[in-house]
Amino acid sequence: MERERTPGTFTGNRGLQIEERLIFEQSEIGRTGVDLPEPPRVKDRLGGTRRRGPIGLPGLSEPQVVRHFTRLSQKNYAIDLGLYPLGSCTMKHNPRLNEKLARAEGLADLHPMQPERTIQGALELIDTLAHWLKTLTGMPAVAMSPAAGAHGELCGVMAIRAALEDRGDKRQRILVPESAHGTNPATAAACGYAVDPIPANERGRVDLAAFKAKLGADVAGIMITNPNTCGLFEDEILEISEAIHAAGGYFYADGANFNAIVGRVRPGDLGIDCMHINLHKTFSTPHGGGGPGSGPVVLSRALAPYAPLPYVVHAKEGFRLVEHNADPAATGKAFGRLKGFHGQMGMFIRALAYMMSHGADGLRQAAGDAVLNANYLLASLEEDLTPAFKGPCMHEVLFDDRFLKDTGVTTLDFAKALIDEGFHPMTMYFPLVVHGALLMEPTETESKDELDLFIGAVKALARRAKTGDAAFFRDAPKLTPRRRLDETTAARKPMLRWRPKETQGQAAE
Amino acid sequence: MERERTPGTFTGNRGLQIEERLIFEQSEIGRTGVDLPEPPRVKDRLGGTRRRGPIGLPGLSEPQVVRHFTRLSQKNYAIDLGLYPLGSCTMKHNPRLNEKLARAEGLADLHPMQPERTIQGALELIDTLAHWLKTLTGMPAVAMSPAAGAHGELCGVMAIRAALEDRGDKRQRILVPESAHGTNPATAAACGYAVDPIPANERGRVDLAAFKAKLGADVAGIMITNPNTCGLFEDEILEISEAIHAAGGYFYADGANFNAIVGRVRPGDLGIDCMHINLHKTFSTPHGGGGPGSGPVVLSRALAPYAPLPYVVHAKEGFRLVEHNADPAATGKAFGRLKGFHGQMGMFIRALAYMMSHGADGLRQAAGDAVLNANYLLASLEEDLTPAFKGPCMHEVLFDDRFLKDTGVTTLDFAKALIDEGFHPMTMYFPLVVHGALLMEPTETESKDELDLFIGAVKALARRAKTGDAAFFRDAPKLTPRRRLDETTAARKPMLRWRPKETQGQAAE
Amino acid sequence: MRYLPLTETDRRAMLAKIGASSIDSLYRDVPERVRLNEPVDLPLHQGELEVERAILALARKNLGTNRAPSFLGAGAYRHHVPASVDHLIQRGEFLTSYTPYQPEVSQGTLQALFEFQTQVALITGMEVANASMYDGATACAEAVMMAGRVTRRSRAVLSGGLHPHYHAVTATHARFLGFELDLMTPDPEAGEDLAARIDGETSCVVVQNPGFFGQVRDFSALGEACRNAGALLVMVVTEPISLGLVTSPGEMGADIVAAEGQGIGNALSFGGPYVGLFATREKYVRQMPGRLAGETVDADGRRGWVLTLSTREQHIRREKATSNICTNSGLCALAFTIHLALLGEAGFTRLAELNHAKAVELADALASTGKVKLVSESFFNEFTLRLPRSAAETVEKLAERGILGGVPVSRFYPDRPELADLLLVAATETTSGDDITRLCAALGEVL
Amino acid sequence: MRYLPLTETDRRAMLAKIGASSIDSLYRDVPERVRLNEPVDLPLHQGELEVERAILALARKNLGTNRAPSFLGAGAYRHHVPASVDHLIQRGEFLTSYTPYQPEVSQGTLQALFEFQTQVALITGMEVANASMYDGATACAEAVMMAGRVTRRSRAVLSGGLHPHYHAVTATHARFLGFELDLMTPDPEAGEDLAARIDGETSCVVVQNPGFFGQVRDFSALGEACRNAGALLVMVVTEPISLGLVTSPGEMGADIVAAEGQGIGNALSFGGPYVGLFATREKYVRQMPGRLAGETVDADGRRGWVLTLSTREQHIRREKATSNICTNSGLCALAFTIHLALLGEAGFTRLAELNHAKAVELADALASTGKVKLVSESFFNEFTLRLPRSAAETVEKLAERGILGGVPVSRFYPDRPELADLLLVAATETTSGDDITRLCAALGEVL
Ligand SMILES: Cc1ncc(COP(=O)(O)O)c(C=O)c1O
Ligand SMILES: Cc1ncc(COP(=O)(O)O)c(C=O)c1O
Repeated sequence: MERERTPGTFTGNRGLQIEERLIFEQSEIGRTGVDLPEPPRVKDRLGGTRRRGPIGLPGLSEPQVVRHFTRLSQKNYAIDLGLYPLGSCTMKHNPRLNEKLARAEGLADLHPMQPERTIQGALELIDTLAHWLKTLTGMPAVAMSPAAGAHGELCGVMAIRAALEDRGDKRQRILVPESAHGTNPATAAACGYAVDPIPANERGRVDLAAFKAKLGADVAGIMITNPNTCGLFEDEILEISEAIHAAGGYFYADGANFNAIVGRVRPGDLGIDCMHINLHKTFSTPHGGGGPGSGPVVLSRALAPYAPLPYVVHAKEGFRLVEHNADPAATGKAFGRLKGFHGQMGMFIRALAYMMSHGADGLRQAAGDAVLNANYLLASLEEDLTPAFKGPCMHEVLFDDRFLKDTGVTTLDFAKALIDEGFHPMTMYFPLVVHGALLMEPTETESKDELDLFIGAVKALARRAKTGDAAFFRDAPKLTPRRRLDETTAARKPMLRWRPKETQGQAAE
Repeated sequence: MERERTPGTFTGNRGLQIEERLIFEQSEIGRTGVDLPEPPRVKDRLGGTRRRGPIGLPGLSEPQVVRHFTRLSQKNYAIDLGLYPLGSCTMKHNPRLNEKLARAEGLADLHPMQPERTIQGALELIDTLAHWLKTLTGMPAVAMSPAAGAHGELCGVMAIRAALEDRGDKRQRILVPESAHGTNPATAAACGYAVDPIPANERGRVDLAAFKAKLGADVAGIMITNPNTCGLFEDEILEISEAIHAAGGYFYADGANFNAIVGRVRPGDLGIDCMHINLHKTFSTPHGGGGPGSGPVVLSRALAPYAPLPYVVHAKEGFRLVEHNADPAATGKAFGRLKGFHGQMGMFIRALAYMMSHGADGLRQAAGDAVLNANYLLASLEEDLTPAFKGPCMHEVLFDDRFLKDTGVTTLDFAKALIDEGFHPMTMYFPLVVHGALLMEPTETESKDELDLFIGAVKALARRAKTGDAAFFRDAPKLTPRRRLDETTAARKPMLRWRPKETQGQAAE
Repeated sequence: MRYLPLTETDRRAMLAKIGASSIDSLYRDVPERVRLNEPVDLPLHQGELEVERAILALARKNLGTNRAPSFLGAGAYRHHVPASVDHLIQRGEFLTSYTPYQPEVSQGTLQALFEFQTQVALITGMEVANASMYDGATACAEAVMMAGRVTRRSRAVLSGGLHPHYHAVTATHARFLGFELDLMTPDPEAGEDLAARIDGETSCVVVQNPGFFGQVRDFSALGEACRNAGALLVMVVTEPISLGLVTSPGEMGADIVAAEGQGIGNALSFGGPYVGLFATREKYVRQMPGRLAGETVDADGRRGWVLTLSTREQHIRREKATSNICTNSGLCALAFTIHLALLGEAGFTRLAELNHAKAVELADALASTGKVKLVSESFFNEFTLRLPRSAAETVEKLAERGILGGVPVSRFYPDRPELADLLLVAATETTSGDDITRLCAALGEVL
Repeated sequence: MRYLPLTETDRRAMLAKIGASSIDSLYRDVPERVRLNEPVDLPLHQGELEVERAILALARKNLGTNRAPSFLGAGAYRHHVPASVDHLIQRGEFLTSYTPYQPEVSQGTLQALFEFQTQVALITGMEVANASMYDGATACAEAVMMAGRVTRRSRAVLSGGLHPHYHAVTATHARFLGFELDLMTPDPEAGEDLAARIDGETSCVVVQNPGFFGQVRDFSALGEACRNAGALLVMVVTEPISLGLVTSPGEMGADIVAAEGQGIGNALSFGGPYVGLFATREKYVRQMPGRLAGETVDADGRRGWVLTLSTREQHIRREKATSNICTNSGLCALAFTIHLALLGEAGFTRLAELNHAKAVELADALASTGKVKLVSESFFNEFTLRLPRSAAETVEKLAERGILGGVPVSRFYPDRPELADLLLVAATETTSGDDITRLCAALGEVL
């Protein structure tokens, strides 16, 4: 399986694996990939700000651009290519129906500032999606504008702080379990709170005693992910919500893992005050190589008045969009605005199409299948790998690196070897509460066949690791467009943009 | 560059190169990739023909189907990936604008048998495209219905025969140059004609003397490709058309290579009587892995009355579609019908969008650039390869295999080595008039950069061949999803479909 | 020009390498007097926005079936095609590749074709199928020509239930290739006796099921009669969805099946491009027209696919080829394959049930208006109505009301007054209850 | 359910392997009393056709800018996006991949991001740019917070020419993070004196160019003033096309640029998803929010790309991160990159010229109606008009006539009667002469 250091061809290509330079390296002056009419000659009204020098953008024709990005695309792994078991990221099938609908005339071509009479369908769509989200979570209100999960966290924690301040309560601390996603502490800090970590117990859940010990009059709230990032349901959740409320704080739920319980448990029944929902996880809007997402936040009766602007209300004349606290239809208490315009409409369309396609029955089945798939991985791999905690797990299963003890193979090495087998690795080294974590989330859209193939590959690699063939793992991957990349140099001497040859020397300094 | 015989992984995958079984091998009973409402219960009216047994179609979910075809797609080479210099096939850039427009509401959702008042835009579009084709060819009429080039050939030769029969002339022979594409003789035969081959002269053109010697009262016509399949303009074309007309025959032009001369030479000025135009070559409608195409046929005044049904005419009430010889607006002489409905509308839309985008100026430039690119290949490769004929060539350049003499490397081996370099091979062993032909058509949508890379690779391979490394070539390609396939066994024991395991044994017999 | 990568600098450098002074000079083999020195008289190049506007303006002059209740069929059917089908066929690797002549870098297309051939064989109940023809009508003509080659006989009997375009295309080939046709008259009541027309010169009998006028029949006895007489039974299907519910041609004893595949995976698109399905018995495979993908192994022993049996084809066999076809309907076949893969056994059969149920509902609703008479005793998703007046005029009046009410038979047979009041009406899974109500109401007004 | 591959047989086999009796039993850690045993009260699953119909029915209740002359801007602009952009971003390899954490199998996304960062740096005239923010407004807030970190000062001055949503979002963060804002009043005439507001506590001055009310200004002197006072100049751009014609923020001395990228490559989509552009000086890079792609080499020494400097980010640095952002606007950034790659230097500058020329044409046409007064002395493709009456009511009346006539400033400032008769009007390359004529005629009627 050794691959030569050099590709061995004249071009550097390897059959269908084609090398591709930067667009800047393919430029010819004056060439363009668009045809635009000659602009009419007018006296400019630019107030003397007309740009003088060239910008430096490259000139390519359309065929070159299409080929460039087609070639680049083939250097990516994707859900459309195979299992993508990134724990916590919920890489599930992205239906093309949703893409089609998001591009429909009357939706994609709507300007955000049109008069309300011309956007009744859009407002109804947002309202319908809100209804689904509220019903599925059992919560009375939802803020639709946040642009992603982390943005939703800001929304929720700001609502908490606004509610506290409204009653004159200046609490300072937010409790965050050690297993939390990085956005949780970062959000709390961004809202002006001190972050106070809570340890996990030996069962992978919030340590109830430690948590209770931290409670006090300056605790604004707790941020809990449930199911948590160990893939486990916080079985003492009701005690937690009771205790935080008793202490006068609020309960923020990180809903990144809502996909495990949708249609089966309503977070509202758990006593939460707010929860963001990553539409790009649970409701399958595509991740697109990093975004965009959408992070609506459901809110309890206590927090609902503080929901940020804008929001949709029902009025006599139809749907209305409330954009100001002074609007007669407003609560008047909105904590402010989080984003330009009204939210990620393109994602709303996709999420609603996804929900309507599944229906109440399908969503429940999807959650069940996601949990089944994860438990199947757990059961199939527990002999060869080391599960971090006892099952059953929820939609994802966590292993630690004890099975690699003394092999010289790290979690990273192991994951890289999986790439050569045609799989995307699982999430690694997260959550931080176990050593060398491997967090696998298969999702409900994987077939048993695909899981079985994955299981076979993981077992084979685990056995190989145990035979002591550490060099094999350290060298992996070998069959990819690029092998392991030098991240240290990248960070030490950052090259964050292309520069023309002459000046490249300086730039690298 | 040696690659192991076996892929060396547990799964058989190699990083992003993922193996994929047949859909039939991924089936589970009852599974489906669609959700359809429960059909209302009705008493059937099937006249007792209701199907009894199962059909045997496989059951897959939507995610599996999307992944299946995405994986399969990555095993293909394509214009979107790189240079595809298949001579005679004109693999040029396929603009996505054209794809979008072909799917527009009001076009894609038109039924062919709607009342004329509801399809005025469609008829106008066909009429506009016809106008462009007539203007570019300098011909008075065009038959729009043929589905591809070969179908257009049928159309043209049938028109010739209909015209001859109309004057009571029962000619028997069609002259076809030896360099002709296989469809030419096949078409002549399919129209009931004997095919009489004409040799090429040492300049790669029709041997004028030999041609004249074959002329006679039983010659119905001649089929000539111009520029011809050696990539050369038939410089004695005017003599040929005069001579065939003088002998009472018709001149069929194969327009597969019209892209070399569009906007620069009007075939009508060359004295032709009919010519098919492969919209999927000259006008860039995508080949789609084998089709669909579209092959309108321009016709001279002599042949126009025999054009097949249906056709569009202008009438007082707007555009009309003539579907019968008995229609008052008909010529009454149409030789019949060639196809269901009215032609390849989806291709018409694309071709018209392509033409309008280029305009008269762009089409002329495109032809010029295609010829320039081919001559650049000729000039750059003539030292290392053996050009079959002296240049300048037109849009494609022909080499023979003299440069491989005594190397043990064949044209086929050479082409397969190019695959490993990331290029699609040129057309091989066609035309038949030179030994071991390599016919390269770069098209106008290739950049100089891409050509230079190709030239470098071809030169490097040519030199390697001359060093006597025949085994290297015989083993190529090595870097592709599959290596050379056993075509002999495939033909000897044809397995043309999947069969369930149990019966597979028998099937292979 | 956005599609042209060469710049003037490139052109100059390349001309220098070639040793030519200009691009024009490369055309020196073209006789001077036919060389154009100026662009032809057509508009100059335009940007995307301008082209898009012009073509969408044409589109808006049409009334598409997305915007009107539509009951049109007659060989082309409006079905819902899942979004993933169109997504997948637009992938550049499928869309912008050529015929898979180089199998090492065409395994995607080849495997898909192998799957297509298998699916076609399965739904038609035949042993083998090819990689597609242009459309159903040309497939039908090819089937008749193939029957001639197989039987070495030259007269084909064409049923009066065969789609008139299929009739016409076959007749065109018959005229030029010189074989005989026994053309039955249009047969709305499906009363013709085909077996009686078979004799020792009959190469084949061509029937359509469901017939052009809608009726569904069991052709097993006819197949038997053909076999006894040494003739072939050619069966045509214009609505492939019917194969999910109706006994397959193979089970009825067909020797060749020629079908229109549009109904699976492909848009109406005003009549094309569509995809011809062509299936037959294994023993006739070397007489088949068109391309074939076949299974084999590569140099490493791994399973793969190639185009095979090409000695039947024009590029090898030239004037002796079984057909002159070259470019076929590859991408439409791919759309067919993807759609049918999504449907699967369960979805395909349910879709067929649904189409039939809708048609029954429609037929009942129409009958209950009391204004029309149902001519087709049996049917799948389309049937013939007898109206109290001209069907063509009725359809015009419905169109004025924004309804695409069916196809008048006279559109195909303008010279047969006895058919002038017949209307073909189809329903599919896309037909809503509201559509049916609107049609019945409008018919009430215009009849 | 079409998206679920598991069959009942699969489920049984898997449960057996797990040793569980049912899927429900896997939820045993959920307290019994909160487990739902029935589907919630929402509709059951539906097929594609049904879902498509329902959502298209909603779409048809809107009047989109494709069907009406539109002069709307105010931070979101309708431009023609070439078809290949949408084709390419829909490729599954881009669409269905995650953040490129595994660089060996994410080189496609990473290289595209590196190209995006370079393009953003070039058009803004800055040294470096990140891999995108949610939108322009959040980028603006992040810029102000970053200026606070860089200068260790806590008061930001916000121009009255800044988009009110950007104002508002920044104010939200200021409230919770606890920094001070000096908010200037809305400034249609661009008369404010910002330099006068700078003092030793000023972290940054935030200006927008072209301003919210349209005017284009040279902020070089302000940049100088900031530099002298140890404050940063933050420049906001809401119409990226303007950068093809107007002197870049970098040349005017900006330290941070926060921009809305929607105008390049992205549809209006009722306000989202859009893409925030964020650029700054190299020396501040470790204070930047958001992801960064950087160049490096692989184990074979071949050039490649990785995400880098992640020690700034929440997943490494947690509560000490420069921002809490995780998911950003990757695919919108890709669309931006593809569109701008197509435009290139020549296309981008010409497109900007064209937008400006259309706006000049529109301004002249409107002025010549004699009914409105042009407030913006200078502008790029959008300007402010003073109407003789309420702009909001005027816009309603235009909408009744099928014209989307602009954005009334009162929509943003309902509490400022002095702005009630101001209307923002934009033109782009999609504005036709006919659109302009229709607007002028309609204004003639309603004013
Ligand atoms: C548990 C958890 N919380 C929060 C987030 C942040 O969500 P987003 O990326 O949508 O901002 C993630 C995303 O990875 C997550 O997994
Ligand atoms: C010279 C020539 N003639 C005819 C044809 C046949 O055209 P089509 O494939 O469109 O039927 C071709 C196609 O390859 C060709 O190259």
